[in-house]
Order: sequence, then structure tokens, then C-alpha cells
Amino acid sequence: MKLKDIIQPLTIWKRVAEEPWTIKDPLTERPGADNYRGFHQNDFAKCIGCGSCEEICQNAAIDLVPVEGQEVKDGNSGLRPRIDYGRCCWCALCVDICPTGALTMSNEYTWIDDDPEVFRFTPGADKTKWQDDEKGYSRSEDIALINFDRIEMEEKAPEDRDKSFIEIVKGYNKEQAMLEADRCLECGLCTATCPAHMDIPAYIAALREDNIEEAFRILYETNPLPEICGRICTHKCETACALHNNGEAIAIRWLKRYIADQIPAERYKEVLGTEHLADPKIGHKIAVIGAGPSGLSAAYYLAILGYQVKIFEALPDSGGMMRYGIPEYRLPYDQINKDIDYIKSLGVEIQFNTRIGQDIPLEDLHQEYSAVYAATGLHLGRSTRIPGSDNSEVYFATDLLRKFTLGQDIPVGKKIVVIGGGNVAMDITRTLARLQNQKYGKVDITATSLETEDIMPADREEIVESREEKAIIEPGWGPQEIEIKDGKIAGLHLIKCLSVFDENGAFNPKFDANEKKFFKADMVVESIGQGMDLSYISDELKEKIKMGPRGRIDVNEGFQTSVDWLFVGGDIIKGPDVINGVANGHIAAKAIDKYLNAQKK
Amino acid sequence: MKEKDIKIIEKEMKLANEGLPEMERDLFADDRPSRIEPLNKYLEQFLNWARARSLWILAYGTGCGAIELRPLMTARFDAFRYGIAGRPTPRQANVFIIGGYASLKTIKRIVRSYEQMQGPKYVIALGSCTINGGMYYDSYNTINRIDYYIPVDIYVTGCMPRPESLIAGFNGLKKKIQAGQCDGMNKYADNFDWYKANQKQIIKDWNMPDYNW
Amino acid sequence: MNKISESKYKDFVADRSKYPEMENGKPVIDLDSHKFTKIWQGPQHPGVTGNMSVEIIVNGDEIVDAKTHVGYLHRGFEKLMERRRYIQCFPIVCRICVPEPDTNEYCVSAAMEDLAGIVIPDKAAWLRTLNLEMSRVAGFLMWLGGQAGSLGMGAIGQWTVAMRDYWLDLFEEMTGGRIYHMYMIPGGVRKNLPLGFKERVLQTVDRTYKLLDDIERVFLNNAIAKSRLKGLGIITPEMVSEYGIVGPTARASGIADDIRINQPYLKYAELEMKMLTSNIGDAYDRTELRFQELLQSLDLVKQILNKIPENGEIQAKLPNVLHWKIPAGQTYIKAESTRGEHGFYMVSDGSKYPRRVFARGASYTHAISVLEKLAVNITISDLAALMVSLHTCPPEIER
Amino acid sequence: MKEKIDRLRKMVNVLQVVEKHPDLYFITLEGNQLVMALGYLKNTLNFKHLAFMQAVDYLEDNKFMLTYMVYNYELKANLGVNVFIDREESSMFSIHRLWEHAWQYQRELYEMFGIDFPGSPRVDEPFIMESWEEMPPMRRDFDTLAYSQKTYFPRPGRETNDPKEQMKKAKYPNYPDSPKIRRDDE
Repeated sequence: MKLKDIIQPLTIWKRVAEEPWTIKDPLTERPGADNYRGFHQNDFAKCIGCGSCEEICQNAAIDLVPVEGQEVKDGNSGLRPRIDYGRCCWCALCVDICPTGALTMSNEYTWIDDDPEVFRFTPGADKTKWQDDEKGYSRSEDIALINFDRIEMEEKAPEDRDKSFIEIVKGYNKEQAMLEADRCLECGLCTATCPAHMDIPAYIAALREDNIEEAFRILYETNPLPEICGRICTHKCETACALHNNGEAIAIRWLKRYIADQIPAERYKEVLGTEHLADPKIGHKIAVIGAGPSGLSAAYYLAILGYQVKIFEALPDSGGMMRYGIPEYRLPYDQINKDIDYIKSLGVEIQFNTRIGQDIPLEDLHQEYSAVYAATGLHLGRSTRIPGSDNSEVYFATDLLRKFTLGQDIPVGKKIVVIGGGNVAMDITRTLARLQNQKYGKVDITATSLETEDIMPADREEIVESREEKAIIEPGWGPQEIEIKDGKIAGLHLIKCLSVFDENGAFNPKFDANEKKFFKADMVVESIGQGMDLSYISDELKEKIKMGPRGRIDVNEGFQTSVDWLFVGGDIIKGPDVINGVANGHIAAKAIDKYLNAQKK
Repeated sequence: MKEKDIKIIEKEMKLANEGLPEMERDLFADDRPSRIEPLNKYLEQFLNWARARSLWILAYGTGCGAIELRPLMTARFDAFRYGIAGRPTPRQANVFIIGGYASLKTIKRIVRSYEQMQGPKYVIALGSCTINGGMYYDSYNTINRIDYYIPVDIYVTGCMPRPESLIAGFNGLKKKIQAGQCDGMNKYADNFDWYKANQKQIIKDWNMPDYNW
Repeated sequence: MNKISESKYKDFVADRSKYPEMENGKPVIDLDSHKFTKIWQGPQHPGVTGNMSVEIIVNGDEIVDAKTHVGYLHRGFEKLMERRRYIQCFPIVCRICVPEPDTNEYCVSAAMEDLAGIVIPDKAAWLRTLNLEMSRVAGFLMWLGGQAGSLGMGAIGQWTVAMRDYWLDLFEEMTGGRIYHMYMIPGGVRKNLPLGFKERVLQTVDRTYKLLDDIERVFLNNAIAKSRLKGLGIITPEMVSEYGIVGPTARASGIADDIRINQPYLKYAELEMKMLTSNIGDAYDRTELRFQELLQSLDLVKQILNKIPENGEIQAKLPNVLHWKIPAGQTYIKAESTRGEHGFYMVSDGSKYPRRVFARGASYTHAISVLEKLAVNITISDLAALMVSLHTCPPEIER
Repeated sequence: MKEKIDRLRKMVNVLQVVEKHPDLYFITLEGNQLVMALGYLKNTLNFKHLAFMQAVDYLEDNKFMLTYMVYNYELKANLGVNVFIDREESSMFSIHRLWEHAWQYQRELYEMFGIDFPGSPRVDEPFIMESWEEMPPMRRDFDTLAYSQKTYFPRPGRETNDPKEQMKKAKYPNYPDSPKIRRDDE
């Protein structure tokens, strides 16, 4: 032992007068750090109740509970996370994964109580003193546990596609589809928004597990036209996607297409387990009018229920608007055939070139068939009725598209104006642009709509692609007059449209007459919506059928009219779009089944 | 009441100490815990005032929570100034801090240490694990709720609760003591059989006396 | 022990080989002879490092046999991880070692990245290195207080634990958590450094230097510490590999094995550091070596702060973590914690959940085999000092 | 490293070699040659440090995989040695004579997996668990959540809702399920 070792420790006495380290009042002096992971906060304005927080919580601390005042809306389940502080470990994974950024943490950290039951609360709904604290943990922009960016879809370059009608979208390859499917959070918010309530998370999950056949079966549970819907569906589901709030929604439509593309037509029956169905055995025969999406959907579900179904179609081929309204570059005919051929292979008969009402009276069908499902669609063009619209060079978009598909010659002007901002308007614009390209080697077509670009009803990509194909889109103008010179069209006069809908959301456009525009043109196409043609229903029958507002037929939940054997659905009731038609067909098929079963008893 | 009946009742009131081998049974008492009844009102108030000012905690770090006891008891937070001190043995302590999860092996020691503490005694439970299992809710070796085995007076949330939370917990306990509402110990005496049954349900080899005062 | 009395250690070792009688290399202990008493030290005992217990048999105050009992903190992490998704494993592992959680976080995240083939961005690697080194500082400070406290020098414990608290403040700022940081998420880290963080770390480093300067005088050069720690629990170089001893405990016996230098991970290859070893291997040597390592860690923190790039990604792109699958494989990731080699062995089977995760705590053997051997022939009062000098951390033993 | 494994090959039958990293190899050996191989690795090839030994339960193959992680101070490299043993009558040769601390791992494996190591000191003493009566908990067929819920009184009052089901209840409760495909025998 050295003396130094005894003396040296004593030198510490020099610190005796230093300021103590002790915190005077720890309860008030020490707020948590700026990004401290304290107690939870939830911003109800952002929260959509997707349940990702519940899903990622490794302690099973989060429950989703309904909260008063939070309604169920499209893309919002109305449920809110309820956190059990008897489980939570403050890891903030729930905050990191929250797709909307609603869930955050304050830097408050003190909560004592003598009752263990109170440590369970719904941030945002239950009053807490930290709900509005600004400091605390929130998801850093630099990290992401989920991927907000969609896998880009490859398309043909504009210069490769603007002359022909080959399909533009290439479709995902396996790797891309897997990556896209991987982004799904499996919250299931999309299912409610889809008119057909397809089980989207389930088929995406099956795809992710590389189980294409299972995914395909899930598709057919609610939608017998996956190839078609996988291409041209209006994909309302994608607007409800949880990722849509902060990034790009899952490409649900393209994934559906990918799944359907993977199964070759000859394997359909094997995969779906319907090999035995070719010969229906249940006695009832059912007639379906119109081989469009709704008719086909109803026919499919009736067929797998074992009914003998016959479809009557006025046109020479099946598909309705899908074939005669949508150009081939969006929906190739072989894909339509793939879906429809499968339905036919289940024993569904289609009689073409037969117009009910003209060739066979509707009442006659009832003699032979136990029930009739009429899904005749909207095929009549609607006119703007502005001066000059009665000119022979003014056409309806639907007529042109139908004629073009039928192989007839359609007029192609050198300078064309299309009136309308919906998908049909884009379809005719791009079809005519291609024909102009083929005929004259250049494009000169303008599409104009009342709605400004942000509220144009057409799909965003349609507008973008039209522009890529050198068509001019001029949104926000109201057509006034088609100028006619010497019986020929000279052009279209327009005025600025200020708003389309009034405060109540009703169609009531307002214009600014001072701001004018004039498009030179030698051909005008009107595409401002379609009307239904109910002339096949005889007057006698019409009296029996209860009609609803605006000339629509009144139907019950199961699309049954007041004439009990007649079911009506599709675009003439709801829509217009394919997926609503499919949904209607599905519901009607089940309703017909129920109706016939009830009759039996 | 006949003398015989009294004897039977007395016998029923005795604990069997079944976990102990025959020769050791005599070494341990077989009395049940008894309630501590408040004394005369003013005296009790004074006692509560005094009790609230000398919280001596048992230095038994039963789980992660022990890690924050060290900062609490050292220079930075210096809990000694609030009358909080650590004691090495249960006999000298009157506050038991359950530091989070309690494993099967620990809960046995917790019960025994708790029973050895002199009344009036208080329990502070830290963290999620004591409330509903916390992150070990699915573990085969940790209990989910401490209040099934010993009575708890104050819960402090957090994982881990910071020393500041702990100080807040102590303040809450003090208030409760001063108001004379800390009756965890009496609860234990009143529901002794229930607690014992819960304890024995998970502690399979009960090789200790039933009550260990 | 016979060997020791003739070797270079003989100056330090008291001859305590009288009891008990040995028979075939095993002590003859007859409890009924009343020569021996069995005592449990722990789990409820201020002198044990955490919640463990040592069952000792004493003769007088000399320990003749010791058995370590663990399991008081067993939560079954490995089982729990088998039913948690990969991302969900990362917040729970830090609970495996409470004083120094970051090593666990790093190992489990790195194991996932290794199996999934993810390379973390440069800046994330730097931030992880900083976090690990800071946690080593905090861990050493905690240990230093414990070592002094085990000799009855409570004041030093007061200083170091309070100083550690200043480091915890830094962690809180950096990661959002005080004790459990949950910072090293698979793929990178969760947050960038806050503004002005570097300066605050440097201030704390300086403050720590000042404190360590005091402690060196008060504790390391203290006659009491020297006389009690010297010769206590000597670990010979042969014992190191026989008993799986790692870290500073092994280095104090002259085994030059530091994972940061020998198998550098993260950014340690870019830092200047030298292997610290010593050659006697008693408790005092270990204490001094750890003290030097603490100084070295402070120096590393300063180096890292100078080298962290200003900009850059902090997280590599992960697949959607809700259904993250890792291809089948196995890996072993290790890191140098304050106690030594801390490793995670992870086996994946291509599903969403790990097949098996095993956490190799550095003190797994220190607290059991080694302690049981070294505790023999020392006095009860030295047992606590010995335990702390082996730097045992019970939660990482039983997990 | 390769050279060392080649030397090992001369001694024992090496079934598989995986290079995970230049300083981390995994080899698979036959169970009955394990002790010899480990002895050779330790004494001749200088893999002196046993970092750990552990088991992995492959329930579906009815096998346990034992992993011995050894480390060479000179090479600065780890070598993982895997052997597969039968799960039903799981037993393995003890290596407590090779490393003084190996008995700890063997005792843990005996308790947590039920793998026996005959001859290993204190192998059947309880290690971590106390009064454990169920099957060894680390076996994959032991359901820890079910056991916890059965035994430890989880606090009642928790209930959760699935967003998808909630929206169905609120928005389209009557939407038909997909019709079942008619079978011939119906």
C-alpha cells in the first residue's frame, strides 16, 4: 500500500463547493425531448381506421373500436385505434406505419392511477391533456415501413401506338406484380367501395403468396369478367386505398389483370372447378336480355347455380358496350372473348342479332322462361341541342364507336371537335385521332368539356394519354353553337364555364359569356352521355311496371321490378360502368334464384 | 358458543402450511394476515402524515423497472429528499416497487417478500407489464396482472416509466396514504384465500409457508 | 489454484486452500457437520448485479462452493420472436439487456438485413456506430458505479449513474427513448440527428472526462480498492477459451480479441483505435481495463461525430414490413458490448416469422461457470465485487 | 478457412459447406462424428472459443438442428457446425469435456427443448424455469399464447373490429356471397 493511494482520493474534496447536479423539481422541469415517444395522439381528420397500427403492434395493444361521430365512409371504416397501456411498449411502430400520418405521439409521459382499468383509451376521442401537444414523435420523412410509390406500368410509347389499335398497356410482369402486391396493407377499405365488393385484399394476398390459382378463384367469386375489369374498370377502389392518402394507391386494377392473364383460357374450368357444369340440370330456364357486362354476370352466376341461361343480343357479337363502346387499344377483343367464352362454356347460350321487342316480344319470353333479366344498357346518344347540332356532320360518339367495331366505315374529318369530358369522349377522341393519323398522317382533334380538368369525369391516365397522342384537350368550356356554312360545319363556338354544379351538387352550369372561344372544325362529335332505350317494353307491360324518377324503372334490392318475373339491371339502373353492371348481375342472379326457390315452395 | 366450536373455528382460521415438510411446519407461524384497523381519528391522521413522509422501498429489482430506480436514488433525481429511501430487507421496508414483468420464478419471491414486509405496506406497480402483461402478454413465463397476486396501490404507466413518472407515482401514493385510502394490505387480509388460490395456481411447487409474516 | 500460488499471481493471492477437503477434485461438503453454512445471496439482495442469486456454502466467511441460479428474468424472448413478424422482433429485443439495449437492436436488425441481403446506407451505418458507442459509454458508467459500490464506495455510484443520466438525455434526444431506444430499425435508423446534437454530445464527453479524472484518483488509485480488488478472481489466459470468456474480461487476461478491431462491423474499420489488453487478469486489472475502454469509447464518440456525413439516406428500402418474408438461411451477427461478444444467431425459413433467434449474451458464462469457479475460496464480502468485476447482466443470461 | 475445412474433411464426413461471409462459415456434419470433429476443430485447427451451442426445432421434418458456433482467434473467423438429430428421442453426445462451459448450454437445451446430453454435469437440474410442468417451452408445438391466456388471467374487456367487416356491416350487409358452384349430386 502506497501513501499516494491513501492521499489521492482525498483530493476530491475540492468539488465540495460545486453546484449540485440534482434537478430541483423533476415533475415540471423535465419535459420529454422534442421527439420523445410519449403518449399517443390521433388526428381524427386524418385517421381512416385502416387498422395498420393494430396489425403491426407486436403487443396486441391496439383494438379498433367504433367511435361516436366517426362515420363509415368510402375509404374510412369509422373505426379508431384504442390503445391498451397495459400492453403498449412505446416502440412507435404504429406511428411509423400509419399510412395517413394521423397517429403520433406527444412528449407527455406521466400517467398514474390506482385503477388498472383506466389505462385503455382511444386517442382523439377520449379527452387527454396531451391530445393537442405539438412536440413528440411522428414518422420521419426519411424512413418508410411501407412503400408509397406505385410500380410504374409500362406502356407503348405514343409514337408506337398512335396509328394502330394494339393494346397500349403492357401489363405487369411477375416481378412487378409481386412488388406491387407487396405494398398492400390488407386493410380492406377498398372492398366496400368496389361496387361488386370484390375481396381485393384476399386476392392480392394470394398473389403475393404466389398462389395465382387461388387469387383467380377469389376474383370469380364476385366478378366473372376479370380480364375485362382488369383493363377498363373505373377502379373506384383505388381512391379508397389507404395509401392513396399519402402516396399512390395500389394498382388494384393492374393486379387483377395480371392474375387473369396468368391463367390460360383452357385452364379456366380446371382452376375454377366447374368442369362438371356444361350440362345444367335444374329445370328452370332463364332469359337474359343483352350480352353486356351485367347480362353476362347474371348469366354466369345463374349458370353456376345450375340454371339454363339464354342471352338474347341485338348486335352480332357479345360484350355490349365493352366491345362496341371501348376501343380495342384499351380492351382487345381476344380478352373480351376469353372471359365470355368461359361463361359460354358453362352452358350459357347467346342468340345474336335478336332484338327483344322487335324480333321477339318481351312477354313471349316469359312463356318459355321462368324469369327474365333485362340489362339492355345505354346505347342512345344524347345531344347538346345547341344550334347546328342537327347537322349531318354532327355525330354521337357511341354510334361512331359501334359502327367502327362493326367494321363499317365511319367518317373522319380533317379537323374534329369532340364535346364531352368523360371516358367515352376520350375513347372517341383517341379512336378518331388514330384514324386521322392513318388517313391524313397527322392529328387534328380537340376535345372540350364543361368541367375543368380537375373534375373531368374521365380517368386521369386517359387525359394524359390522349395528350400524348397529340389530341388537344380543352376543359372548362361550354358549347354554344355549331357554325354552319353552306351546309357544312365551320366550327364550334364556346364560352367559359365557371362552375358545373351548384351548391347542392346538382347539375347547373354557370357561364361567363364574355370569354369566348372558337374551334374550327369540319366534324363535331357529341359525347355528353347516353340515354336508355326502353322501347322493347310493350306499353301494356309498361303500365304494370312501377317507374321511378327520371324515367328509370323502379326495382327492389334484388333488381326485381313490380312485375315479378322481370328483373332489370345494369347501366339502366345504376352506373354507367362495367363493375356496377357486374355487381347488378350478381345480385340479380341471387335474387332470381331466391325468387324461383320461393315459387317452388 | 361452545368451547368445541371455538376450537374448530380457530383451527379453520389456521393455515395448513402444506407446502412445508412436516418438521419445518413448526418453524413458521400458521396465523392468517390480519387487518390493520385505523386508530382514533386524529391519531390516524397524524400517523398517515408521518407514513407518507417515510417511504422506504424494498431494494428488490424485480424486472426492467429496477434500472430507473438507480437514477431515481442517485444524485440527479435524489429521491432521498422526498423521504424515499432504499432498504435492503423487507423487514425495514414499507413500499414494494414491482419493476415491470414478473416471471414465474420471481412472483414466488415477490409474494414472499411482500408478506414479510411490515404493515402498513404499499405496492407501486411500474409499467405496462403489471397492468395487462405488456409486451410479454403471450409469454409462458411472465404473469399478466400483478393485482391477482398482491394488491397494488398505484400504477405508473410507461415502458420503462421515467424517474419523473416514478416521482409522480410516489406523490400519488403519498396523497393516497394521507387521505387514508391505502388499504391494499387490508385487502390482502380480507381476500387472503383468493390471493392464495391465484398464487398457488401458477406456483406449482409451493414449498414455502402459506403466510410469512 | 495450486498453480497460481507458484506463478506470477502469487503476490496477489491469499492462501485459502485449507477448506474444504478435496476428494477427486471435488470439495467434501457435509452440511450436517455444522462446519458449513448455506446462504443465498439474491435475488432480493442489494449486492447482486440484477435479479439473480448465488447459492453459496461458506465456512466462516470463506466460500467453499457456489452455484448460480438464474431465470428470475426469463421472458422467453426467443419463443416470443418465433411468433412475431420480423419487424416486430426489433422493438422487443432491446429488453434483453437493460443497461445497454442498443447492441441487441443492432444485432437483430443486422441479422435480418444479412439474411435478406439488405445493405444499409452509409449515414445509417455511422449513426448506428454512434449509437452503439454511446451505449457502451452509458453501460460502462453504470458498471463503474456498481464496481465502486460493491466496495462500499457509494458516492462514486452516485456520480456515475447521474453522469449516465446525461448520456440518457442525449439518447432521448437522438432516438426518442430514454432507456429503450428502439432506434436501429431494420434497414437503417429511425431519425436523423437533431440540430445542435453534436455540440451537446461533445459537452457531455468533456464533462465525462472530468468526472473520470476524479474517479481515477478516488477509485482506481484508492488504497482500499487496490487492496480488495487485486488478486480477486484471477482469470488465466487458458481459462478464457475453456470458459468462453469474452470482452474486457478476456482482454484483461491478455487475449487480444475485440470484435470491433478483429472483425470490424459498421464503421469501426474507419475509426482509429487500438486493442487494449492487460496481463494479470484479476478484478483490479479488469476494472482498470474497462476504465481505459471507457476512455477509448469517449474518444471514439468524438471521432464518429467528426466523421458522420451531413446528408444521406438513413434507411434502405424495405419491402412492406407487414408481410416481409426473409429467404431461408442462418447467420450469426456479433457486436462488442461492454461485456464482450454479444451475438444473435438467426435462422429463417422463408416465412414471415423467424424460425429461431438466439441471443448470445456476453455474460452467459461469466455469471455461471466462471463465477462458480472464481467464487470458491474468496470471502462473502468479496463476492459482490467479483460479480461486478465479471460484469454480469442477468437478463441476457436467461433472456 | 477453406483450408481448415478441407483438413476437417479428411477427418469426418462434411455433408455441406455454406459460406455466409468470408469470416462466417456453416458446415453440416453427421451426428455421430460431431464430438470428434469439434475436438479436432478445437485442438488442432485452433477453433478454441465456443461462442454458443443451440438447437433449432424443425417440427415438420421431425428433427432438431444443433448449432455449435466456434471461433478461431488467429483466423478471426466463426464456424457454425450444424448437426441434425432425431426429434422424438432427442439425445446428443455431451461436449462438456471439450469446453468447461458447455454444460450450461446443454442444461439449457435439456430444459428448453428436451434434448438429453447423457453425462453432462447437472443436466437435469432446473436451470431457468421453476416448477414447470408443461412440455419444454421452446419446442415449436408449445403454444405460448394459449398457455399464457389459460394461466395468467389476461385483463378482460378487449374487443376489436375488422375494418373490412365493419364496413360490410355498415354499407352492404345484404350483398350476396358468391353462389356455391352446383355439384352434380345436389
